[in-house]
Amino acid sequence: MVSLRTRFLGRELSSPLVLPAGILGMSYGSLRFACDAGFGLVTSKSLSLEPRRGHEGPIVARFGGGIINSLGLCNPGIAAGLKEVDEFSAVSGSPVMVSVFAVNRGDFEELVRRACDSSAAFIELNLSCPNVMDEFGIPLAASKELVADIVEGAKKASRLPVIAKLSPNALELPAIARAAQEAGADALSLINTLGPGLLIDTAVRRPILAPCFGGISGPAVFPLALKLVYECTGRVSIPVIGMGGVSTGDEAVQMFMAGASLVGVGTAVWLSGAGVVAEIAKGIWEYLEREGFSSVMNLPKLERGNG
Amino acid sequence: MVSLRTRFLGRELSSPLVLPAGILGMSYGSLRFACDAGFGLVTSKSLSLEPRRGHEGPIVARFGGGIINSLGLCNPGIAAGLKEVDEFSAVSGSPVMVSVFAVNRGDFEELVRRACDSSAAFIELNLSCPNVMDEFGIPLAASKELVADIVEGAKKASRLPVIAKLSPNALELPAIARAAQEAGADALSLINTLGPGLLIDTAVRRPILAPCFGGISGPAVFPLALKLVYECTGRVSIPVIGMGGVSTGDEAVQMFMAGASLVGVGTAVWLSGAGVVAEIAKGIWEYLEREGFSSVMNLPKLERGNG
Amino acid sequence: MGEKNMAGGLRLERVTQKIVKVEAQGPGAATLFFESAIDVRPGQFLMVTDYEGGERPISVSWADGELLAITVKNMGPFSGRLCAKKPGDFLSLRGPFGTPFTPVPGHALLVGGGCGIAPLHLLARELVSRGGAVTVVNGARVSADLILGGWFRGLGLDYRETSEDAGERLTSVALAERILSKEKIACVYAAGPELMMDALRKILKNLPYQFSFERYMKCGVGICGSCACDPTGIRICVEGPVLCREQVEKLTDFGVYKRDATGARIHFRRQPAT
Amino acid sequence: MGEKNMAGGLRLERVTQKIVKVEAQGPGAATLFFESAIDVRPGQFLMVTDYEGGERPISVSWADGELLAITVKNMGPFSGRLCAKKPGDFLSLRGPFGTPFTPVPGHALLVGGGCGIAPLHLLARELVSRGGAVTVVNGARVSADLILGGWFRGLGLDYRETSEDAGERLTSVALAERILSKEKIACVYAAGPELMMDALRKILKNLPYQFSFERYMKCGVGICGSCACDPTGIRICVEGPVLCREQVEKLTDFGVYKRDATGARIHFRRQPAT
Repeated sequence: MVSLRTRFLGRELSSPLVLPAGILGMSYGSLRFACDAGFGLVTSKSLSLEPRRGHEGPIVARFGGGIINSLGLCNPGIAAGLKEVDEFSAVSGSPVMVSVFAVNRGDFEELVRRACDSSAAFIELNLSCPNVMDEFGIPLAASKELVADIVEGAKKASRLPVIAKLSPNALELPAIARAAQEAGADALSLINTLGPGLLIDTAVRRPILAPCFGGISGPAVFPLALKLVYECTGRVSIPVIGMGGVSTGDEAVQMFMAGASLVGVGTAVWLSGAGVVAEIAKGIWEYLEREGFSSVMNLPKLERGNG
Repeated sequence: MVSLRTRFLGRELSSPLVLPAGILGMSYGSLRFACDAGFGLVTSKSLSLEPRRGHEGPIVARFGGGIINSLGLCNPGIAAGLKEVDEFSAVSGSPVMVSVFAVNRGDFEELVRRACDSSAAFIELNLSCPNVMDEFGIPLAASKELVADIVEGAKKASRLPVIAKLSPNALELPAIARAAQEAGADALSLINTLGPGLLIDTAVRRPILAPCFGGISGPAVFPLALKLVYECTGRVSIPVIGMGGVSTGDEAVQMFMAGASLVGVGTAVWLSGAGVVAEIAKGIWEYLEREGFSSVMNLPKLERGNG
Repeated sequence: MGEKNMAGGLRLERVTQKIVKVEAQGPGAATLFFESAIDVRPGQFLMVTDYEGGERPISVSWADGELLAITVKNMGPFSGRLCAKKPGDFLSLRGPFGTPFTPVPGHALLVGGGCGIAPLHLLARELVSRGGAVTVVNGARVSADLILGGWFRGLGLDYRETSEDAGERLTSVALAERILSKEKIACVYAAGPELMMDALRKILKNLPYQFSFERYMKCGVGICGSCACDPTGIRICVEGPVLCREQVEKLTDFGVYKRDATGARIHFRRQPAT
Repeated sequence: MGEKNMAGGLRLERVTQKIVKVEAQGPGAATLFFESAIDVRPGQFLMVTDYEGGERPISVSWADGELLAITVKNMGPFSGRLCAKKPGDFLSLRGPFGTPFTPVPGHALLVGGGCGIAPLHLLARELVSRGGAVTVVNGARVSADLILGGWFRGLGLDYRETSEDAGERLTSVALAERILSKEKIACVYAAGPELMMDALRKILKNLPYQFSFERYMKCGVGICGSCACDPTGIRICVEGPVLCREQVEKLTDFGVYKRDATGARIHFRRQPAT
């Protein structure tokens, strides 16, 4: 019997598709919307200690390969954000991953402690948003030492599994992934948006995005994400949530073959509508059925050379 | 009078559009084909001391944002390659940029010396091909020191202007660009392909490309290329050839506004056919006409914040 | 940058173009015209920016296949700048986005509050062209803020204005109630402040209605989550802005709270201490 | 992964599918069938790989809207592996790419050498369906290498075979010359070794012709430059593989040299010392 049910860090999920942090996830209604769309695991917006309004618009722009965006980590703050999560959990059996965001170990620990008092099932450390570099410098995820330090602190503060979300903007990502595992991370999310990138409105000679740059996502980043998931899963033994441009069932299957345990779908919700989640799930199911596998957990992984 | 003629390192070009290294450029016929298609400056395949067959196929694959490719730097070697260039120059007044590729300073110097004995107008140092990492390790362009060392050697060996082609796969690209200028580079080419990336054929569970990974190009990389050109031109005073995913006149204009002096067009030749070169030229011309500029040299640059 | 939307009409990812005409609407509002053939259904909106800070959803008030217009009321820095624009100034538009009003046969009652009257003009034009009876209530606090009256009068329909200082001197909801008691209305279409629509729904008994919502939006395309309503997360930018009675009745936040840029709840009325 | 090509037909970026039938063609060649509705014009090719090393352009020999076939001659490791494939084995195909033959009214002479006969079968079917007279010359060095004879005989056209050990015992060019001296031919269509076509062109005087070229290809889509001909850089994968007389006459490398994977010139005949 083919089924999309799967297990992740001890929890049973109805689907291996994950709503990544930053897409919807701002309120209990939007968590429920994502759940109803077919995600098996939904992630909250990245929550910080204090509320953040994020950037003034325009904050999204399309291009031939997807979108660039710079929401600027808008969120209602950890207190109000966790209330939304608890309100969602009160009416849904679906697990929630709470994403948290800070710029130093102490604040990450504080956020993790507070998230552990909520109905969250998992905690994701957002170490890699490229859209607040002006504010905070190069993403934490570019430094092996910083990643290890923050993961270690978060693990000490947490009764829940901790997932580290890393950035594609580092030549040594596999080494950073390895460092995150050694520091105690229970899983990894790969990848956050790429870049950031720039688009210019030539009619007025201004950047289209008010914050000038925006993280790149959508079909554009799929081959890079797939390669990084493949490389990193060759270096770590903890599970990886693969994401980056997945828009079809076949691309999700590619992610599993590259080594991912779960697959995130974000930008496709814009480019193809919320129905894309069910479409991707159907595509995975049909592949399993056609090829004779009962679950994504049984899908064979791509062979590894001597790389 | 609107004109697409422009000047670059002391040479007059009939168009600011450049055929990048690796696209066509293998033979005198293909240089002429590119010239006839409307490029104002054509680049040879990256030439190495010895001939290279490159990788076995498949070496290209499409995805939603463009293509991945891994030709593997196939080329007939510097001797035969320069003969093709000379044969082209014998029938064309168009300048040729000879791209050369090696893995150490000594070989680069030797290649540069030999290219200086040809009809080449410019020499481009390919420091950044992502497709031969198995063979040669991380691209040279990821290291400020290596880039500076090789550029310095090439400049000493060269009577011709030297252009350094850099990789987008480095968080510190602007610093590397700066180092290339300080080492004497006359101009920069930004950017080589991204990644590399991976695509999997799920029917047989194999990578689509025989060499497994391939550099990412096409619309996918445009916003990243634009942002890197904008950032790097803020750090250097030498001219920059901007390339990466440009497929329309509007995107070419964006590249000029981001700071590029010339604009490369590569993958679009596949995705939209060779006619795309004339289309892009027409788009630039119409923009100049509509907005009242006589040349791309007069186009205003994007304002820079305090970044 | 044009592409086809699902209905096959032209949709613009982003077009930056010159304003060709500005019509002042009293002291505090303006209508800005563009040359544009984009296909907009009544109730749909554009995301609009002048690149000077902010991008906002604005309903289309006029679209005839040659000219397109948005009507903006000066409510703050962003809309204030827009109201001060001159012909030749650029605005950048993307859309149209969201769901349109769905015309229902029979006598239509349109109730607009403030700038909410703008999308109702496009709807009124369509309803009139379909030959149905149309009554329009245009309400504002003060008569100086009543806008687009001339456009409605030109349509040859039953047009009523009301404000505290002129016309029927009723709230638009009270005026609507009086009309409902006399006319056999098939469907009520409303756009305006959420509390006006909340009051309106309470007097509509079993009548079908379609309300157009205004909520804070960042992306306009259904991914940022800012405009998601509770409890089912219906997105005002995609499943809205026009919601029908069956959708509105499921909302638990309607007339109670909206959300600000952080996602925090902003209650429309002071909450009792808990 | 399907998309429309310029002619509106279905084009496949890449499809990996099972071989449904294998027809041995004598000892050294095989025809591999797939279930495929892709729209292929006679002369167009697919890029084919089994992911075991290499990807090559191969002309389509059969396409009826339900089945599609390629015919491969064992000439080395790659084509040898293909010839040994069994039903159920996978091949990955992309295309069709390149220019097709253009049918010209009047008596057609088709001249195929070796595996070049494969695309001419698809052309012959089309010419016959248009009702024109068709003469086919199928040549090979030895008769065991003559392939697809059964298919041609089934089309009810004037079919001739020749090899050093059977049939008319002439080269295909000599046989073509004999036919040309007797028949009024409107156009000659040829595919096969470049030296065969070079010899053929020398006997064609003012006759229109269309030749299908085989050159080393890496990408198949016009960017790698491997198959560009001198002096104008015409790309066999895009502007070819079928070139008409006017195009062929401009080539300076035709019958002189081709290029290998490095881009180096490989002369067809030994060059005089320089």
